[in-house]
Amino acid sequence: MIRRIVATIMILLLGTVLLYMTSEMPRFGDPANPTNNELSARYMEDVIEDVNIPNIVTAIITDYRAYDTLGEATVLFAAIASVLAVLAMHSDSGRGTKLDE
Amino acid sequence: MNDFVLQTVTQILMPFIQVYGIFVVLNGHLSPGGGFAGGTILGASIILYALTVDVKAAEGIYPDERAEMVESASVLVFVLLGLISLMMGRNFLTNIGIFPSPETGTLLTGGFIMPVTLAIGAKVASTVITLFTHLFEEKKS
Amino acid sequence: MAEIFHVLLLTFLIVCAVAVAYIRDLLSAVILFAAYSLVMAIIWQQLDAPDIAMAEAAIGAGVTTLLFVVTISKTRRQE
Amino acid sequence: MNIIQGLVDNYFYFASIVIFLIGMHIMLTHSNMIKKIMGMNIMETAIFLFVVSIGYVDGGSAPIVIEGQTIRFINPLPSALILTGLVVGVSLTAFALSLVIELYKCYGTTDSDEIMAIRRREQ
Amino acid sequence: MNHLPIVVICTSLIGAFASPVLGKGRPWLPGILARIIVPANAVLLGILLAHVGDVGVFHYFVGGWAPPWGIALNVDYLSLYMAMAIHVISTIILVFARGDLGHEVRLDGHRWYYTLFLLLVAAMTALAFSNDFFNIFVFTEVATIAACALIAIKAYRECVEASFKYLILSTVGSGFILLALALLYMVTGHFNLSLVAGEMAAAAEAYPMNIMVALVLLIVGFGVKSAMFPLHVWLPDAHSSAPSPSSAILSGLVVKIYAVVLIRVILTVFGRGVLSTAPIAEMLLLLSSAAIIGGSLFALAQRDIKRLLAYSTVAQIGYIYLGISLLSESGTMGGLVHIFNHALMKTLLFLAAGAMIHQTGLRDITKLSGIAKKMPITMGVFSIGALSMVGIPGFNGFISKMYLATGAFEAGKPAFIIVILLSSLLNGLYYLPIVVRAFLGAPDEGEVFTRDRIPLSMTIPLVALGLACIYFGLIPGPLLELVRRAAEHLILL
Repeated sequence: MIRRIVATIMILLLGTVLLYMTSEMPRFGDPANPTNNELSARYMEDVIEDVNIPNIVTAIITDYRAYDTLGEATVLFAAIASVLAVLAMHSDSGRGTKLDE
Repeated sequence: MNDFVLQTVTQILMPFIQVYGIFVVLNGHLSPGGGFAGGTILGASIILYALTVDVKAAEGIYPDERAEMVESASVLVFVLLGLISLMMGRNFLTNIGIFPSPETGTLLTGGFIMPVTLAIGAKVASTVITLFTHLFEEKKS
Repeated sequence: MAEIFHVLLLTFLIVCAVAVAYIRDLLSAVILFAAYSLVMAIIWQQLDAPDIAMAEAAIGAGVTTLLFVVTISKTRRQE
Repeated sequence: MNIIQGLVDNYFYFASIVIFLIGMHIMLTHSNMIKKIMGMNIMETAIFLFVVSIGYVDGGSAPIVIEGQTIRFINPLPSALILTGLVVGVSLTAFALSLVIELYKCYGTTDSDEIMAIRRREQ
Repeated sequence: MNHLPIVVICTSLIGAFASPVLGKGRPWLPGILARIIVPANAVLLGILLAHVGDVGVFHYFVGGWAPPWGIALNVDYLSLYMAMAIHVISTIILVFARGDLGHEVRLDGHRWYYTLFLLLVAAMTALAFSNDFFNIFVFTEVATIAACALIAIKAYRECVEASFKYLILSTVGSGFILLALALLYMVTGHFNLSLVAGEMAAAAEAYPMNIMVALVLLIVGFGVKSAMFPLHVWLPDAHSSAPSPSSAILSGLVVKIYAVVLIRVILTVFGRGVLSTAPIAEMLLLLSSAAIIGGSLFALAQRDIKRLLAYSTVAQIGYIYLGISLLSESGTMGGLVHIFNHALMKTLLFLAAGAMIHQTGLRDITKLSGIAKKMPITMGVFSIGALSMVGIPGFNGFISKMYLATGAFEAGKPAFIIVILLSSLLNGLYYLPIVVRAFLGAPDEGEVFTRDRIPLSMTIPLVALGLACIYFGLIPGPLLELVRRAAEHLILL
């Protein structure tokens, strides 16, 4: 019970800070935001020249930032390997045994 | 589940869902979608079949050994495509300039994007099915 | 007009999230979570990000819900 | 008043922060493990919503180039990254759920408090 | 030559991807593959280090796209130091695993074990080299999943529970990290670490809240993953219940790679300008002192040997953060050199404990009295590790403590020297009784220890680690030179 109250208070504190911060952020949807810089401009203007495909999002995930996508395929691989390993290892013997025996 | 209507509808719908999934994968670079969305749709179609018609039959379509092969092969293809550019003396995962890229707006455009999307699609579909069958059935391996 | 629609969708999201917290029947919570994911997909369509909208509709509402349902069928339904 | 005005202007950020907090609350205070994982998913999608709304531009359109047309697009980078993030989220969920199934077989419960109680009784 | 970092990461990944298929029906093959790949990569990293010595540090552009558009790898002395540490320690652990793993994981699980191990090594190496926020996030997730699975793969229910707790807390940490990098992207418009650092001054002027909150969220997020003091609750269960090779890599390397990423982010991205506006460094100093004292006190109360070692890790992570947050050159060097030294010592101690558990099945330190008669070599190297932990001159633990103390003095905060001395005393209080009892105590009734041999594949890594502890204690020169360059790079920015 105490744990729940402490967690709730911590989350309320965090929430106050985060919401206060939200009011000071760059305005939502404003074309003059810091994120709309030369970075996104290059993706939009040169995508045909650079990658030769019209879908900019696909161009980013499979070419500009393909290394991230490789990492992400690795996450999927890690997840499936983990699930198979855990389910296979616990399938029959050893289940429910305690550690110190 | 032994509902006749459900089974029939599923069997009629299956090919359409799969064709749509393949379409989403193949057209990922021209329209919204891509390996992730399309792969999930493909995987979901098999799961739908497993749930409504027969889990055992679905496993017959996609056995464990094949799943493990596809899992490993698809990621390996990704890494090896990256290493090809390394062999050609360019940086890892360099695309244009190494891989041919025909005119804009066609299916094969964009160098290695097509094979990469296919690999991701296969990987995601396979992962979804394997996760489902293993959590559902937990066979002995 | 679009703003009102957005606010409605966002309110629905918040209500869904709170409901997931308070419903003690896990299966109902999962179904609510699927609804939450679908609304999230609509919001992403509204934010002009169709790629994520498709992925979310397939992954969030489809696969994640399915995995939850399978897990609940293997374990206990009540919290 | 400034704060209220800021929150109203940034209503997408506001909503995603609220959902983030709700998700985290579910994750940290519920003892049922499946609920915890649901909270994890809600928290993650809230962050994804936050990131994607950073990329939104008023009057922008979906980032697909149409030949011969110059129109304003939304910022494509957050969308691309969140596509990756979604898959990471589902991987974590799947692994966590497989652990829950194993724990249910070992302890016969999906409640972490009950598992703690069982372990304390055994010691 | 410039491609070597990516080659190192890719060979580990290829090994991991191929292991499940190759190992089907041939459970010995993935182990051999891993034991070829990881040492070979260590050699490649040595070549890369020599190359960097010739041409200087550089950035590697993945996909040929320069930083704002693509992902850059940061090939500097810090990343090379970490990558070398990862590969050297992993090699030793892999050799040990050959003898030990059969007792901890069923034979048909070995292919999965080595798959996950290689994934973990690849992810940690990628994290060490990464110079892009989102890339860091993605590989953090790979490392988290692989680390959790390396715990849960042991067929005991405690392991599954510890793994689940670790996974849930890690996910909270990941959420914080993702939120923090979104906040940073929002005000700087970049994901690349160097470019974010370039925009930092202007952004801190215009949006101070965003920057501060992002900094705190990053510290909490990576703090959970690297078991910073009040956030360490998952560590004792996870590290003590895992298979011994897993415990060694988790305690020796995994918690530290997150610490290194956090250090790199704090010092190179935020820099002293932001750190001076709020008492972040002071908070870190207090937390790490609390970790050093608290972790040692908790360790003092343990009877399970692996649990004791796990709590000791909490204290040692405190040393690393203490050294960094002193913000002086010797302090940073002390923190960084302690990463490698502690990896050596803790790997040694966990592997020796694993060997003892493997031979006797005993985990309770009070029952281990007289065990040196049965396992003189194991207990001998365990003593080396214990003495090194305490910080006796001549062992490598002393070097890092000396630099930490000098750093505290340089920074004008001599109070922390007392913390270091006090913790050395506490370390002595819980490590030395084990050693004394093992060599001088008589075996319990009913426990008959006859002298027997552990497999050579377990003895060799233990002896190698023991010799390394002494070697780096007596001749720390080359290691310190490498660390000095890494620290200079961090401090100058």
